[in-house]
Formats: sequence, structure tokens, C-alpha cells
Amino acid sequence: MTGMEVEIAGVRLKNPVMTASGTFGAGQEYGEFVDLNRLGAVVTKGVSNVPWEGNPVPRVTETPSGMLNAIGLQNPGVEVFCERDLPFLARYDTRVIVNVCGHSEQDYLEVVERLAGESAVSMLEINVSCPNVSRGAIAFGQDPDCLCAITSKIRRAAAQPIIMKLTPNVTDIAEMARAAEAGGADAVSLINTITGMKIDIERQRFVLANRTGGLSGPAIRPVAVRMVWQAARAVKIPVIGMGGIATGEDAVEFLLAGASAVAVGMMNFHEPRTTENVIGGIEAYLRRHGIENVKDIVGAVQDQVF
Amino acid sequence: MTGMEVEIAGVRLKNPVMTASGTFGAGQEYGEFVDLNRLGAVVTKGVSNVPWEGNPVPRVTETPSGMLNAIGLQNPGVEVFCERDLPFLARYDTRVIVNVCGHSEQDYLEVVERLAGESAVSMLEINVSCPNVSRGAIAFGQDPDCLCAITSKIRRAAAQPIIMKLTPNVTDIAEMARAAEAGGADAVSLINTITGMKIDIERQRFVLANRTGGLSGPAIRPVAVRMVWQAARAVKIPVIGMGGIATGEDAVEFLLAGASAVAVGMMNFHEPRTTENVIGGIEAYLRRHGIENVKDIVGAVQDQVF
Amino acid sequence: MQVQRQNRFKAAMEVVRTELLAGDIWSTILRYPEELAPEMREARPGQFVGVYPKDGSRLLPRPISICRLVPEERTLRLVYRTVGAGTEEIAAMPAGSAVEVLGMLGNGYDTESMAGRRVVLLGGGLGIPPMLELAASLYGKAAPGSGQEVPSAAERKTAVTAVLGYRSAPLFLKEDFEASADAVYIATEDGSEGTAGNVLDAVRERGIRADVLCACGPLPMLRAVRDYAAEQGIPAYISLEEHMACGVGACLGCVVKTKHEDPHSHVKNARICTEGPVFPASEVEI
Amino acid sequence: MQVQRQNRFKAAMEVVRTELLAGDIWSTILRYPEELAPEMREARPGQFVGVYPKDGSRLLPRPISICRLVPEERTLRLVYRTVGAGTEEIAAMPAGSAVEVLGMLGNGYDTESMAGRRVVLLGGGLGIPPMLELAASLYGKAAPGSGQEVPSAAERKTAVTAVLGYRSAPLFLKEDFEASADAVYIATEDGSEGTAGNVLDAVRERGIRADVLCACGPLPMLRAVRDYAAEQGIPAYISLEEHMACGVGACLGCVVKTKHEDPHSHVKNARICTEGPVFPASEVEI
Ligand SMILES: Cc1cc2nc3c(=O)[nH]c(=O)nc-3n(C[C@H](O)[C@H](O)[C@H](O)COP(=O)(O)OP(=O)(O)OC[C@H]3O[C@@H](n4cnc5c(N)ncnc54)[C@H](O)[C@@H]3O)c2cc1C
Ligand SMILES: Cc1cc2nc3c(=O)[nH]c(=O)nc-3n(C[C@H](O)[C@H](O)[C@H](O)COP(=O)(O)OP(=O)(O)OC[C@H]3O[C@@H](n4cnc5c(N)ncnc54)[C@H](O)[C@@H]3O)c2cc1C
Ligand SMILES: Cc1cc2nc3c(=O)[nH]c(=O)nc-3n(C[C@H](O)[C@H](O)[C@H](O)COP(=O)(O)O)c2cc1C
Ligand SMILES: Cc1cc2nc3c(=O)[nH]c(=O)nc-3n(C[C@H](O)[C@H](O)[C@H](O)COP(=O)(O)O)c2cc1C
Ligand code: FES
Ligand code: FES
Repeated sequence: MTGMEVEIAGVRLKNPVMTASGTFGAGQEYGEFVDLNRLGAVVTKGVSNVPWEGNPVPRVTETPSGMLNAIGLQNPGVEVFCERDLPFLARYDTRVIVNVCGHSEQDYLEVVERLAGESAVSMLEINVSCPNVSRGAIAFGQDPDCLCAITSKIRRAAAQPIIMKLTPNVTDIAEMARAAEAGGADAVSLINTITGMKIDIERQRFVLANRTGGLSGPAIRPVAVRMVWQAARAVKIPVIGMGGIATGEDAVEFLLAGASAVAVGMMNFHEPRTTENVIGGIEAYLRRHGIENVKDIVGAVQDQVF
Repeated sequence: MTGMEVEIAGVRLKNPVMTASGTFGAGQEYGEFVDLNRLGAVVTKGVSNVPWEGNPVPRVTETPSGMLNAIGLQNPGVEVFCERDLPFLARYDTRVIVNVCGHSEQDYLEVVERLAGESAVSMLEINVSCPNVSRGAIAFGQDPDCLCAITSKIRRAAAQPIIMKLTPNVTDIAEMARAAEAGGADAVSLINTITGMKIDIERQRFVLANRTGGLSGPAIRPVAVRMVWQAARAVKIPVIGMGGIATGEDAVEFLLAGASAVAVGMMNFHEPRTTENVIGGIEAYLRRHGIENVKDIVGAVQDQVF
Repeated sequence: MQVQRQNRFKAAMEVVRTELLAGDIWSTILRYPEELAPEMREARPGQFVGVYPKDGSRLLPRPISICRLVPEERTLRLVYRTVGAGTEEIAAMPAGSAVEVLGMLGNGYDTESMAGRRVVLLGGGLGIPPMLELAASLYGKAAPGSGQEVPSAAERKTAVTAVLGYRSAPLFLKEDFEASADAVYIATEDGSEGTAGNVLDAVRERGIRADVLCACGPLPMLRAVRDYAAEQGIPAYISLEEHMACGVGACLGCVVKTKHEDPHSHVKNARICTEGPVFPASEVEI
Repeated sequence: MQVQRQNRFKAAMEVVRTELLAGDIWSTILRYPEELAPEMREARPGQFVGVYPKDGSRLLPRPISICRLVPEERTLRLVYRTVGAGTEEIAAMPAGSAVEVLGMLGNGYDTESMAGRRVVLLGGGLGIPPMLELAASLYGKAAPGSGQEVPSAAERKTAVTAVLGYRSAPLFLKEDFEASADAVYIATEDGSEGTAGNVLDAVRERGIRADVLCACGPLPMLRAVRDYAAEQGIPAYISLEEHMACGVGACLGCVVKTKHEDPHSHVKNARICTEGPVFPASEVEI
């Protein structure tokens, strides 16, 4: 048996594979295709203090080897989440990580405080990087000082370990990872989507009602791997990697780059069983290479030898 | 006849389609496939003051709908360029735009001064954004003050109009475009490649000897269109758009987003005749929509109507 | 709104046959594996599938409605317009090849509630194909309790009228409807066949009476149907489209504004792929 | 170094036949259009083509060497290992389908300079296939000036010896070489056939004498060939590989370090796709 267990900020996951926030609802929809008990963790869609309507449609569109989305963080709010979605997730033998979003510091703190008493919640992932909310939340994730400040406020309010989710839309990802660490983050996750745009040339209009959207999928994988590598070298806290993971091999690439765990996002839409396939693929890789424990490959990439 | 002529900084191009620097050599190689006389302009591979060796191999690798490169700006230097490559290009009825690279301010100025007397050179494109040179040149393109300063120095030294080529690896592309404009740039071009990485999981090594490389191709097109749109709204000088253009339709997307001209890069490697196909595709689009002049669609994208 | 169906799957199907019906409208017949018999038994007209392109640069499923489901032959028929690279790829898939399909998606029409009524189906353009399975499942059905599996003409209670709106001749699927509806009327925008105008022009011109309207087609048509139903005081069920990513309710990409708070989302947004694509016309803001 | 060939094209070719030779080694025969006859006449062994995958997520051409070119049949044979998605796609292309090919790339071997000499071809692994076209073009050739199109055995001046190194049996292409070379020797790493060891072990074991060496195979083998040639005081031409993007010399992706300044690049880097892939072993730093 290969060892697939990993630990992030003191929380044990049976394997390093999670769902990426916003691509797996609160688990129910893909529960028809995937055995949720197999997953390292389910990361929920962003949850805010009150219900959010999100953006007008069209909200999604395909791009070469990827897609753009501008959902705008529609969600039923933390109360409905706790009453309806959390009990559903709690039935499974997997970790629940709640992705938290907000327009203001206060918004985040309200959600974090409301979740403090929920023992079914193992960790919080703080989305300071969603490019689709217009009221300035992106600034938290694009300025190191803001990021550090909000991290430490949330850290003080949170009962669970917090993962700061970083945006790739920055000049220096290492600096952002260090800012999160300095603020007390227990882990960082990256990458969120890269801001992009598509234009319908026949109608001469933006395809997305929001004009811009977030690019995800295999198209961005090389950028994600690079940033995970840079972040992992910059900080001591664990890094959770994501961006275009489709197979176990892709996941191994992130692990080698320095991620302690990985998340599967857009590719769930291509193949609902991607998360399970990724787990199987990592196991097969470890077996093929005679590696006993998945932890042994974290950050193990080396330079070419000639 | 649809009007395909455009003007950038006083220089007339017979059509808005150029080659992207570094993907078309100095024109000779693809001259076997494409009639160079058909092109709006040929943009050369980066030229430095002295010959550059570039990076060790592997220098290129494929990624989903894209590729990574870390050529490291190998080039024979400005003297050989002027003696061998420029006379070749001057034989064609197309504009020659020389892409200029350097490690230091002085490097850039030497090239720009050497080219000042070359009447066959219509414009200079200043690459302050190559992620593959290690001696700090990237900083010019990632800090607005540095960018503004170097732009104004080059502007003073240059005999030809200068196009500042912007890197997408920044938090705020509009700010960078404004910095170039403030420094006296005659135009900006974007995007250069997005820094990425690929790991060979079987060998647990970086695929590229340089570890990181620049991502280009259709994968990055949504990011490029977004940045072109943001830059075009931020400045009054013309914007030249590039990133993953494969067809006339793709080029129209950039024009609608606000680009006055476009460049074809990686897709030359997929289909050597891409530049000509793109020209034909734009013409067909204009005819189909009864648009008389390509200038009429520059920046013409609008919001959805419901 | 209607209860979400529980007949989801992702499976490979075999391309049996593809033919061009008219212009750029194609018909593809897929054969599904035996294992899917239970899911297909649960299928309802108005449900749709997601067809995955094979090209690795196109990763999202293409939503296409059930046009016809024939369990005896294990066939699923799709009729679609080639509008882009994905549908073109589907139309070019050779007979015998395999294609990945995500199904059965969406709620579909509640045909039981329509039994014994005069049901008028309004299909405009690519809204025509999904009406065929709806016609076929309503046609020849007696009202519940009649106790007749194959009722005689006199006992037949559900009256199915199809009104099909095309841009112009040549028409497609007309013969199929004639075999599955009590009456079929045609409208063409250019007047090349039937009523000149849209489906509602045909309804008015032919004086077609309805207890229930079911409609699929472009938004302006659906808005007109909603208004006509309100005017007539009858229910109308309309089938909506939106750009989709997951197709299963997970991404929240495909919402429509609703009149009242949606019980799933707790905002006035319902997921077309899950709570829809069929909605009572009076409950959505289109 | 040798002059760049002037026989480039990009064209669709027809897949005639694909077969598995051994393990994961495939042979695909392509038929090229008549218009390419001039380019093919100019082709030299050691040149290569770029085969474009059809999948839209894989955009770069796959460099594959000419294994055999038969102008009478308008066929180009490629022999390759399926190592990734691109080569797997090529192996799966059905007979009759079309594939885009960029060619003829690289300089190839200067066979004229070898006429009348004892030429020993060393192929290791996937370095074996390109040696076949080289053998075929050398074999049966008289030295220039002999005036014989098909010389008798006595007049035959070029002696072609092929030494083929495999990991292990089953061997591939052996029969093809036997028809195109004066002598064929085998080496296998595991000793399952021929000499146990590599091609140079076979050369030594069999006491094979050479005036010229031509080699293609993994880097360690090429380094050993370079050293052996230097030791023997004979020229060796080696064929190199590198990751490529354009294949035509435009991107500078595929360089090899050279001993002297390269006349094109003005640095000590030569483009493998253009100045190579065949280099005098003494002139490159491998
Ligand atoms: C519930 C539902 C049922 C449908 N049923 C049918 C049908 O039976 N017959 C038919 O011809 N068409 C139907 N459509 C529309 C069909 O899904 C699109 O025409 C198709 O996805 C276009 O794909 P493409 O790759 O050819 O076009 P492209 O424009 O290249 O597609 C790019 C992306 O946009 C999406 N997209 C483009 N147009 C639409 C659209 N109108 N609606 C939703 N997504 C779109 C594609 O799915 C893809 O993700 C239906 C749509 C929905 C939502
Ligand atoms: C001049 C030349 C001639 C060649 N001739 C042959 C031949 O006759 N038979 C044969 O089996 N192989 C040959 N190769 C190697 C062959 O090009 C690769 O095995 C092939 O490109 C792998 O593609 P893939 O998509 O299956 O693998 P992947 O690993 O999925 O390819 C990913 C990318 O890496 C590139 N790549 C991967 N391996 C290599 C490699 N070894 N060399 C260059 N690029 C690589 C691919 O072209 C592609 O761009 C040759 C290479 C060169 C440079
Ligand atoms: C439809 C969609 C919705 C998303 N919603 C959220 C969200 O609510 N919160 C968040 O932090 N990230 C969100 N993301 C970003 C993903 O979690 C992930 O970071 C990103 O998509 C990159 O991974 P991928 O390429 O595997 O999709 C969303 C992504 C998609 C595609
Ligand atoms: C192989 C390669 C070499 C490049 N060399 C240069 C260069 O020398 N100077 C430069 O400014 N940009 C260079 N670029 C960037 C391109 O000019 C272009 O900005 C980028 O690739 C995006 O366009 P594309 O997606 O169409 O390739 C290079 C790109 C590639 C792929
Ligand atoms: S398409 Fe994802 S929720 Fe409907
Ligand atoms: S592959 Fe581009 S120069 Fe050789």
C-alpha cells in the first residue's frame, strides 16, 4: 500500500486530492458520479454572510483548453450553508473545507465567526482573489499589505486553520505568499483564475455579461505550476496547488513543484469522475516509481542534468 | 475593396497583421511559405548590442493549446543584423520593425543608436518584458517607474517611433501602459509571454533547462484580449495586440478589443501560412459585415444587450 | 417548478448514423449501452444531454436536447445546427465511433400533468427537435385512469397539436411530427410554407385552441408565448437555453432570473440545467 | 557543416497503412501528393518531417525522420515509438485519412561524399529507422564516374554495413536493412540477439572496418561514436535530436553547442532543425 495520507495545518486528509472551490457545488451534484468518501477533501463554493445573486448571464464560456467564468460568487449565504449543505457533507468520510468570500473585511469575519462552532468544518479557504466581484475584494489579494492585514484579522477570528487562496493576477506571487504567511495563514492555495475576456465577433459584444471572467483549465496549468513552485520556495506553510489538473500525472507535477495537496476544478466539468481518476493516477505513479509515500515527492523536482 | 491600411505612430502598414517577435526569425525561414510582401510588417527576433548565446536546451516544450519557450534571446547582435538580415528584409514591400532587447539601459541605447541611421527600419519594438533573461531586464517591464524612465531615455535616443512591448506578468496592465505612454512611447504592444513551467514527472526534472519559460499560443488568448482591452482604454497611443492569434477571427477579437494592429506568434509554428490566413480572414470578416475599413472595428466591442 | 430527475450518467455511446436534414441542421442517432436502460426509462421529453467533443482543446459538453428516444432500439436521436467547432465535430463523427455523453440532464416536461388536455407544442427553429419527443410521449396517451394502454381514437384524451416555426423551407422533422401529433401546422418567416410569420401567427391564423402550451425556441418567441398564455389564462411551459459548463448544477453558470426566490439558490436565480430547462413561463424573468 | 536543403513544403498526405513493428514501435506509410515530386527528389536521408497532430490542444509538429522514401510509389515511411499523446495520435490515424506534414526539414547526410567508401551505419533504438533510407541510398551506388547505373558486385564501390542496436528482441526493420546493405550486424543490450551490448561493442567484436561512420541514437551512444571515430581517425556524422517548435530555423528552440562560431547564429550554437540534424561529430559539443 502506498501512503496517500497528507497533513495540512494539522488536519489529516486521506489523500491529497480536493475539489476546487466553485466547481463542485457543495458536493451533492457530483455525488452522483463520484464517491465523496474517496476524496481528500471537498472544498465548497464560496460562502458569504448573506445570499449573493452573482453576475448576470452569460457567466461561462469555453476557450482553447480552458474556460472563462464570471459567476460572481452566487451563493445562498452561510446560514443556508450550515443548515442544508453542511449536514449533507458531514455524512461523508471526507474533510470539509469551506471557501469564504466577502466584499469587505466585516463580511469575511461574519462568515468565519459563524463557522467557528461547526465541527464538521475542517478548514477555511479564504478567497481574497475572486476577480468577479466588483466591490474591491480583489484588492485584498493583489496588495501584500492588505493581504497580510486581512489574514491576521481572519486568523484571530477563525476557529479552524485558514488557507489563503491567492490570485495569479499579480506581479510577484512569492511576495503574496509571504504576506499571507506573515499574516498567520496556516496554508496558501493557488491559483485562482487568471482574468481573461472573450468577444463574440459576429455580434461585436463581450461574451460574458461581466465582460471579464476568470480563466481556468489545462490552458493555465503551466502558469499554475510555476506559481506553486515559486510560492512553495517562498514560504514554510503548506501550499495547495490547482489550475488545470486533469490527470494523476498533472497532480504529480504540482506535488513535485512543491504542493502538499492539489485541487481539481474545471476538469470536473469535462469528466465528472476526474477527482477519483486523479487519486488513482497518483497512486499508480507512486507504485510505478516505487515511492512509498506521497509526501516524498512534494517539492522533489530537480534541475536537468546533462 | 475593403480598406486594410492602418497607421501606427505615423507609419503606414498595408494591413494590420505583423509577425510576433521571436517566432519568425528575421523573415527568411518563413519566406519559403509566406509571401512577405503580403504582411503589414515583419517584427524581428530580439536584437541586442552584441551576439547573445541564449539559454541551454531544452528551450521549448508544448503545453495544452500552447507552448513554453525559454530561448533566452539568442541573436547574432545588431551588427550582423544590419549587415545580413536587414538587407534581406529591405527587399520586400513590408515594414520592418526591429525588436530590441538588452540587459541594461546601456544595452538598449546602443542598439537603438546603431539602428538610427537604418532607413529600412520603420519602428523599434522595445522588449522590456522577456522573462527569460536573468540579469534583471524583466524589472524594467514590471515596475511602472522603471518602465517610464527607460521609455523616455530610449525615446530620446531613437530615430524611429518606439513601441514598448509589455509583459502580462503584472498586477495592473493599464498602469504599465500608462507608464509607457508617460515616458513617450509611440505605441505599446502586448502581450509578451506569461511565465510558466513544466515538469517531466517521470524524470522529476524541469522540462526546460531554464526551469521557467514563457507561455504563448491560443491558451493565453483570453488573457491577451483582456489586457489589450484594458491597455487600449488606458492610453491614447495605439496598441498592438498579440497572444494566441490563429485565425482572422482571432485577430478581429483583438481589433474589437482596441488593438490597432495584431501580431501572429506561436501559431506560425503550427501553420507557417498563418499570417497570410489571418489577413485573408480579416478581409473576409469585413466583407461579410459590410465594413469598409478595418479601422472602423478598432475598439468597437460593446456590452451585451438584453 | 418540477422535481429534478434522478437519471444521470456519463457513458460512451455509439454513433449509428448522421444525416443532414436541411441547411446546417443535422440529425445524429446514437446507440446507448444496455446498462443505461433504467436511466432512459426515467427520461422525460425536454431533458437534454451533454455531448463531449473529442478534440482536447474543447473541454465542455455541448448541451443538446433529446429529439427522440427509442428504448426498443436503444437509440437517442439528436437534431442540431452546426454553429461552431463543437457541433461540427459531432456532425463529422463517423458511424461506429464512440462519443462520450453526459445525461439525462434537466427536469423535462411533466407529461403526466398534461394527460387528457389539448396540448399545443410550439417549436421555433432549433426549438423544434425537443418537441418531437414531447409529442411522441403525449400522443396516443389516454388520461390517467382510462385503463387503456393503446386507446381507440374515441378514448384518446390528450390532443397534441404541433406548430412548427422555420425561417424558411426546406422544413425538417415535419414528417416525424405528422406521425406523432394529431395536427401539425407550419409557419415560415418568409412565407415559403404554411403561415407567413411565427408560431403564434399560425396559432391565431388557424384558430388553434389550447389547454396547455409547451414551447421551445428563441427568446423573443418565448416571451410572446408567455404573454399569449397569460392573455389566454392558460399555463405555458417554456424551455430555456444558456451557456453551460457543468450541466449538472454544480457551477452556477446557467441561471435564469426567477420571479420568486429559488428554493435551491435562495436568491432569485434558478439553474437552467437543473431546475430547468423547462420552466412555467410565469415564473421566470426572460 | 552541410548546406541547407531547399525542399520545404507543408502539405496534406494520405495515411496508407500503419502497423506495429515491435513493442511500441510503429510504422506508418504516407502517400504524398504528386506536386511534391520535386521536393522529394531533393530529399536526402537524415532529413525529417514534422507531423501535425489533429487534436487542437497539440499544436507543434512532431519531428520524425525519413525512414524510407519510395518516389515510384509516392510513399514516405515513418517508423516511430509511441512515447506520448502526439505519436499515439499518429499511430491511430486510420488508413485513408489525411495528415498535415511539414517537410523536408534539416540538412540530411551528404551521401555523395561517401560514394566509394566503406560506410558503417550505426543505429541505436529509434536511431535505427533513419539509417534505412541512408543505407538504401548508399547501397548499390558506384563511386562517381564509374558510369554504371546498376553496377555489378565487382564494380560496386560503396560498401554499406549496418550495425543496429536494440534493447532486446524482437528486432524491427532488420529485414529491410538486409535488403539495403552489404552486411547487417545486430547488438542487443540484453544479449537476446547478436552481440550483447551496444553498436560499438558489435563493431569491435565483429572487427568491422569503416572509412566513414554515420550514427543516430541516444546521446551516450553518439558520444561513444564520436570518441571511437576520433580514435580511428575517421569522420563520423551524427544525427541529433532536440525539442523543436518551428522545425524551420525560425524559433531558435533546437540548438546544439558547437566547437566554433556558427555562421548563422554568430554564437557557438547551431540549429539542429536547419544546420543539422546531421553534424560532423567533431564539430558539436554533446
Ligand atoms: C438545454 C439546451 C438544449 C439545447 N438543445 C439543442 C438542440 O437540441 N439542438 C441544437 O442545435 N442546439 C441545442 N442547444 C444549443 C447548443 O448547445 C449549442 O448550439 C452548442 O453548444 C454550440 O456548440 P459549438 O461548439 O458548435 O459552438 P461554439 O459557439 O463554438 O461553442 C462554444 C461554447 O459555447 C457554448 N454555446 C454556444 N452556443 C450556445 C447556446 N446557444 N447555448 C448554450 N451554449 C452554447 C458551447 O456549448 C461551447 O461551450 C441547446 C442548448 C441548451 C442549453
Ligand atoms: C530531428 C528529429 C527526428 C526524430 N525522428 C524520430 C523517428 O524517426 N522516430 C521516433 O520515434 N522519434 C523520432 N524523434 C523523436 C520524436 O520527435 C518524439 O518522440 C515525438 O515528438 C514525441 O511526441 P509525443 O507527442 O508522442 O510525445 P510528448 O512527450 O507528449 O510530446 C510533447 C512535446 O515534446 C516534444 N518531444 C518529446 N520528445 C521529444 C524528442 N525526443 N525529441 C524532440 N521532441 C520531443 C514533442 O514533439 C512535443 O512537442 C525525432 C526527433 C527529432 C528532433
Ligand atoms: C465555475 C467556477 C467557479 C469558481 N468559483 C470559485 C469560488 O467560489 N471561490 C474560489 O476561491 N475559487 C473559485 N473558482 C476557482 C477555482 O477554485 C480554481 O482556483 C481555478 O478554477 C483553477 O483551477 P482549475 O483550472 O482546475 O479550474 C471557480 C472556478 C470555476 C471554473
Ligand atoms: C519561441 C518564441 C520566441 C520569442 N522571442 C521573443 C523575442 O525575442 N522578443 C519579444 O519581444 N518577444 C518574443 N516572444 C514573444 C512573442 O513575440 C509574443 O509576444 C508571444 O509569444 C505571444 O504571442 P503568441 O501567443 O501569438 O505567440 C517569443 C515567443 C516565442 C514563442
Ligand atoms: S451548467 Fe453548471 S450549474 Fe448549470
Ligand atoms: S525548431 Fe525552431 S529553430 Fe529549430
